Amino acid sequence: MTSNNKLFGLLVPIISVIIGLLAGAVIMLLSGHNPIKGYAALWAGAFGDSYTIGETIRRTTPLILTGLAVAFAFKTGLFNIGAEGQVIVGWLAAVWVGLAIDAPMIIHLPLAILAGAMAGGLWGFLPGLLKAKLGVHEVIITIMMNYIALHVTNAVIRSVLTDQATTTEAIASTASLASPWLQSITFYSRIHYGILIALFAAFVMWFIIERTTYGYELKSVGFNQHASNYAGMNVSKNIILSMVIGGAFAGLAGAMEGLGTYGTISVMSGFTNLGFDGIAVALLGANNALGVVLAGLLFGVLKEGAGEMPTAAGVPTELVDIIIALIIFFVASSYIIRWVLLRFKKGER
Amino acid sequence: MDYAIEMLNIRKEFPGIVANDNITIQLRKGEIHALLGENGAGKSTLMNVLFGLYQPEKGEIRVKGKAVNINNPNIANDLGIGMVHQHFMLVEPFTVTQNIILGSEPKNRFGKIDLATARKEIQELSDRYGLKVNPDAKISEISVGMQQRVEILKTLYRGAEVLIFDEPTAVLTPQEIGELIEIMRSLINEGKSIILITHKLKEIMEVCDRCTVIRKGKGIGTVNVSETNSSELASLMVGREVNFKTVKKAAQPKDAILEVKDLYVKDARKVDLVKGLDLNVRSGEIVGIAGVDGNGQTELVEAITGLAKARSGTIKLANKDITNLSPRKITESGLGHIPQDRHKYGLVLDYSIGENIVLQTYYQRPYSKAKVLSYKEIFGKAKKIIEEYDVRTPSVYTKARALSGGNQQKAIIGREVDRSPKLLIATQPTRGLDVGAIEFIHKKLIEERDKGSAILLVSFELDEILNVSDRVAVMFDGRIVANVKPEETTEQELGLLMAGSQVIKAGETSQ
Amino acid sequence: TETGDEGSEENTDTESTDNGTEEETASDDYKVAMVTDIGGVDDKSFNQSAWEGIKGWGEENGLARGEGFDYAQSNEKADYMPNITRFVRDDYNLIFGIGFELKEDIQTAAEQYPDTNFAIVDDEVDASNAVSIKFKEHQGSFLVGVAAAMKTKSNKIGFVGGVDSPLIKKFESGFIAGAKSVNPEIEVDVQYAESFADAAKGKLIATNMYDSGVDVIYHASGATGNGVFNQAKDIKQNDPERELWVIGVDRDQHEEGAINDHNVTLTSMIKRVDVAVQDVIEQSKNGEFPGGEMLEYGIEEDGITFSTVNEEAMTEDIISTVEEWQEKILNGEVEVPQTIEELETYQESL
Amino acid sequence: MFEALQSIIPTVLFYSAPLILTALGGVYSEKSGVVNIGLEGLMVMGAFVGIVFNLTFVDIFGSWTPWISILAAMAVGAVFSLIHAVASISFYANQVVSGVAINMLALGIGVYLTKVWYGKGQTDMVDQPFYTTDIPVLEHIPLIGPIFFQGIYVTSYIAIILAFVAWYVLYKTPFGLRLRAVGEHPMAADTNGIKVERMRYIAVILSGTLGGLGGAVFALTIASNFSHSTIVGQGFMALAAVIFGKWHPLGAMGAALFFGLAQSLSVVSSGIPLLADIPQVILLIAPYLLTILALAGFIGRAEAPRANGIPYIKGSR
Ligand SMILES: Nc1ncnc2c1ncn2[C@@H]1O[C@H](COP(=O)(O)OP(=O)(O)OP(=O)(O)O)[C@@H](O)[C@H]1O
Ligand SMILES: Nc1ncnc2c1ncn2[C@@H]1O[C@H](COP(=O)(O)OP(=O)(O)OP(=O)(O)O)[C@@H](O)[C@H]1O
Ligand SMILES: [Mg+2]
Ligand SMILES: [Mg+2]
Repeated sequence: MTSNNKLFGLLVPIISVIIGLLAGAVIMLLSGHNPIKGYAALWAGAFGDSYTIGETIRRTTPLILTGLAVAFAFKTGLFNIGAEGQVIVGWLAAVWVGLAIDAPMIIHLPLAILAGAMAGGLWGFLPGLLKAKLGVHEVIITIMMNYIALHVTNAVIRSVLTDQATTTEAIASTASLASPWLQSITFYSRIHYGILIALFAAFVMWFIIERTTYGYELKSVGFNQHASNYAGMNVSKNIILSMVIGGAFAGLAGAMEGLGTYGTISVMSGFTNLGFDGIAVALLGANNALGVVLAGLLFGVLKEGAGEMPTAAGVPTELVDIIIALIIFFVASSYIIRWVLLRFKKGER
Repeated sequence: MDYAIEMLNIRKEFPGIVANDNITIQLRKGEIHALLGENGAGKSTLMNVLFGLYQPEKGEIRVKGKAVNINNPNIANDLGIGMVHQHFMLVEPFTVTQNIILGSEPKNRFGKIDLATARKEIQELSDRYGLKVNPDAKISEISVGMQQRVEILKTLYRGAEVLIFDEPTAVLTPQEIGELIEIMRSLINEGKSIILITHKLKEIMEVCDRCTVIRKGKGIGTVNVSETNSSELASLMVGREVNFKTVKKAAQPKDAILEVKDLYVKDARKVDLVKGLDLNVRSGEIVGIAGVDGNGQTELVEAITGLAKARSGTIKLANKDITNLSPRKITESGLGHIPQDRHKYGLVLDYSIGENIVLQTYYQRPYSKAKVLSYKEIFGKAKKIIEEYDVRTPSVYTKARALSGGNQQKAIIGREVDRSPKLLIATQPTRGLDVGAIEFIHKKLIEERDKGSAILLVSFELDEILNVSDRVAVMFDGRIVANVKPEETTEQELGLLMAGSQVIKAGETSQ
Repeated sequence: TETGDEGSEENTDTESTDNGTEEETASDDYKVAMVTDIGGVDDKSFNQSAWEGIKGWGEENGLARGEGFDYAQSNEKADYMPNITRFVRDDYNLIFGIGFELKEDIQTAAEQYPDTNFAIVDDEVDASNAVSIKFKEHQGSFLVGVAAAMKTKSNKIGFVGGVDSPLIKKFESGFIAGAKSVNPEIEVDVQYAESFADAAKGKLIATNMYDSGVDVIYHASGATGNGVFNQAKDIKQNDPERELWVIGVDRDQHEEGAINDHNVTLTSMIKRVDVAVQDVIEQSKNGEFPGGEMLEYGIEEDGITFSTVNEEAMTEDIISTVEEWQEKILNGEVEVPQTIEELETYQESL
Repeated sequence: MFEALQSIIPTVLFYSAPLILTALGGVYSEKSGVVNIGLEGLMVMGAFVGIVFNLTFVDIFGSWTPWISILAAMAVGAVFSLIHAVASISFYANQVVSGVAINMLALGIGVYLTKVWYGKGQTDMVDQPFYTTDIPVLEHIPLIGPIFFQGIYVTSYIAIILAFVAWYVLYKTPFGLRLRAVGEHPMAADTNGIKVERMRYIAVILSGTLGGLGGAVFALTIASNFSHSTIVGQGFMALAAVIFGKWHPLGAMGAALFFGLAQSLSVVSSGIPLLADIPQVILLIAPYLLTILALAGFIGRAEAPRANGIPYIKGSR
């Protein structure tokens, strides 16, 4: 029974991805494109050479982190739509420290990363606090906090970090995650050491949730607040903690962009979408750490590969969004896939 | 013979289990027919089949002699079958009227619900059968007893001729049970027929005409109640002899463990429900709190356990002041608590049984070291408790949700008792359980007493209170109004005390 | 019918790219590409104009998209670099980055790929193999400011900016300077939407401005401007007699202003990115790539003009006054301010 | 004061109308127990269809085009929401997951088809959007007339009327009683003979219809064209309005109007000399801060329908 379950657990996402890609092929055919050419371009765009592989990894990095941010909150029964805002403030804080402080790398870089995580955590703290103490729904507060993050960050960039400019100076090299060595072996892609941080963060999430008393409490509160209270857990504290840790993961995603990919922060005229994509990554990854890493990678591959599709095959990049959406549907509807699989197995006997 | 309903050779399977295996039950017109069986025997399943919620794999259902196919509750309604479910099917934010008319609402010209007509009809029905309800009250604001009357009205409103009651008395106070029995009798007088599921043999003996017994999904047979007795029914059901009278030695009370002085507690609506209560429980004794639901028992227990704040007064546990400490601090001071609502408070249903076993102790050695959990220790412990307390579960890794109520309750008791608490509070510990399970739990409580724990038993079952307690404290209107010895009192006397009739005299004795 | 046309165009695009992927393009051909910012190639603004320039050049030289010239669309900030690099690896000789948002990426790419030539539009980069193309938007804004001042009856005009940034401040300063040059008493209401894509905000601002008596609004706000046009047209629809105007930006936005028999687009500040782009392509093809330089296209270089399409609104009178000021700018008599500080000094000098 | 109102109220109404409509859709869906994070996607679909239909058929329908366009958008929105319905009702999908997928799918399809059909990332502007009008008779009511009935989009009134209709339907009719019952306690509804799945399907389709309408109204009153940035966050604001309004149609309308008012005030304030010294950023974040303050201050705890987000699987507990 359990081995059967594990098998299904693996089969369902794989089948979903396959159906999603098939559906994408049908859409390409219907709109007059050549699906083989389209997918060849997608493949080349994601894995074509060392450069694209580097870029794919770079793109995956923040997606894993925002996926973790959303997944972590979900574990405690909270819906963190605010990863977007947490990314932005994390990015700002990391770059700020990267610019403002003069220190050797061994201090500067960790400090900048920590600043990003803390800023994101702070942005998660308020919705957590309001939820825990006043019962205000975290979904609205986090949506509002996204807009506040956007506008406040822009204001800080303009009036504090620069003199009315739209982009800051580049951060000090002592705070940079970028690696000339990694870049040189990937034809100057923007791959940076952030992927290690993302993977480490996934490990941390797994460890907290599955192996520590903190995780035990967080999950318990997510499942049943009354019973958790009865058992002597501090429900409010756990709600806040969950939002703070989730926020910190998202803040880290921002730090990856600020310290790794760009080395700067610019005035934004809209959201980065990293946070919103994080929701999809978390859900596709079934809210567990390994799942999030794999889902983040899938997202990264599809999104990076999509860039090659218009030039090489004339297919609009949005095809990939359609495919991803369909994959999510199929995974979400795993009930029906399981049902079909069971039918299939019975038929065999 | 004139049968209202016949269920013949019904078979119903769930994945991996046969819940009903070739069961036959025939309901005569105008009778109250008991359906008896252990927890998980398949009673609810059988009735859900009759009500159209489940489709049987095999068998035939006849209504007034005609074979029918009931594949959804609408058809059951049309055939005049109504069911009062084990877990109430009421929409909490709705009013009584809304709940009753839901699904067959009277309308006026503008497509608007015609509340006036509905209210009138409900009033008429409730007058006719003596079902006192307030049509405009919200479900969330009325007592469990009234909720049940609403359920009955729902079936009558739909013109039910046959009523199924699935464990209606498990959640009622003795007074309410009395009222329900009256209602059932008046239903019969009006020509209805009733199937009654209950674990309380006394009730079967009191009101039922015949009784069908099932065991582990199989039909054992049907007997005339007038030709049998409780112990025969019990052994039919369990398949062995059952002891009714709990055997125990006289209590050896020692030091005071729980001391409550002049306690005041407010409820969610900010009204004092505990009003200057004094209570002592000593080690080695079981004190039963008898009282009608709503007289402050819940608030008292919540205040002692730290789930609610005491407005004033003191609570001491083994000479330590625990007033308004956090639940964790109180638990650590030596409290064990079997909560009234096992699904809401007792268990995290989505955690495995093993994880539930350490719900209060996960952060202590050996279950965790430096905040890191040791699943080996956790599941090891869980396996021991499962064996010792006879919790029937496929494994310790099974989710608590998948266990039957009785087994969930055994797991909770195992968990609470295993910590060897100085004070064990058991609230309604046997609600909804079959006689076998009840026997087991009572035995465990007494064992624990004999090991030197102080035990506070809160129950609406006078039987249970009288059987298990060494001393009975009667609670009325937020105070303990009398302390009596179980062997020196009767149910009648207790009933009067609980109704507050001897407040002044009892007030003297309680000092 | 329009849909059909577009469809067939798409088909030809596809086919041409089919050939393009064959990889075997002769290396002696000069290949030019551009990377859009998130506005996209058909943003009715500088991306579109730049693409028209490149396409015009390509078609003149008998090339097809994918064979000798191409563009890459960026959907988000993260796309810029991969898009640039893709063209580098496909051996394009000259790669344009359109918009100040691509500044850092063009800078980095220029350093990483010294054998490829780059150009950034609307900002400056510092590399010997990269040229910076800027426009004197302040000049054009000055001219439309003059037109606005001539047109207004209420002596209240408005400016709607996209995101508050040095670039948009250039528009704002020039516009105010132009208006005040005609009439120092004129009031200019300035609001920023903080987005280039928030039509609702644009409409809110425009409603507020027109209600408070503003009768000419100059917008430099991308799709946010849709809301401005929308509001102007709505008022016009209800009250055809009411005189109110929008001044377009970057391209001629005459089409956006059409409402029944009227057109609310007074004029547009036109930025000829196509001219600049073609100019740079020609230079570099002839081996005179202006690497390391900063080219500024203004009125003099035909990089900045204003539109006179709306003949009804842009009367002879207005045109001739605008042209007078244009002359003054050309002969150096007027130095158009580019920042708010410069604007203040300029206003004092009036 | 009077003039200020006369200028603010109409802006509040046009800004809020799409949010009201979409939020009403959200209320229907969530009242029936189906969480709808996909409101954003439904709006995208509505905006896309509204614009494309308008551009394509303007020659045929003339000045009726915007009206027929919103009907088309409602129809497509309804069909599109079926995906969410099938996934979350029949296939027991996690409703949040399905909603997120709806959002991605709608934007993907909208922009993909725009590119395939028009060969570019955004459509042209429509020639026949909605225009404001004065409401006959009512506009002449002293004081009230000029504020509420002059220069108003009819669609704004439709939104407000539909909010009252939704209130009537949900709280006064048998249909509404059943729909709410299904969202609170589906098994109770089931035992009363109500078809839980069918009620939920209807509710989700209503949310698709209203979301499509909301998106189309936004496109045809405010944006005038369709691109990837036409609907950015309005659906999430509508979701916020659903929760802010405590899952009540009139509450959701109030919340949407509150958002509109806050936005309008932030624009108006920057023109008021007294407030001119306030940093721009404060005005920009004011609408969002006000919402948080309102929730924390006096709106407080909101209880979602009890069965919201839980698939109903017959015969399970
Ligand atoms: N929904 C279900 N899915 C799977 N199995 C079920 C389901 N409901 C009941 N069962 C199985 O059917 C058996 C009978 O359950 P049922 O609820 O009818 O017992 P019961 O006699 O009503 O018990 P109780 O006295 O506790 O109410 C159970 O042991 C269980 O294994
Ligand atoms: N969804 C389900 N899947 C599998 N088994 C189930 C399910 N629901 C109920 N059961 C089984 O049905 C049996 C009886 O369940 P039920 O909840 O009726 O127990 P109970 O003792 O009556 O509890 P309660 O205290 O709720 O009355 C249990 O053995 C349980 O395993
Ligand atoms: Mg049962
Ligand atoms: Mg039971």
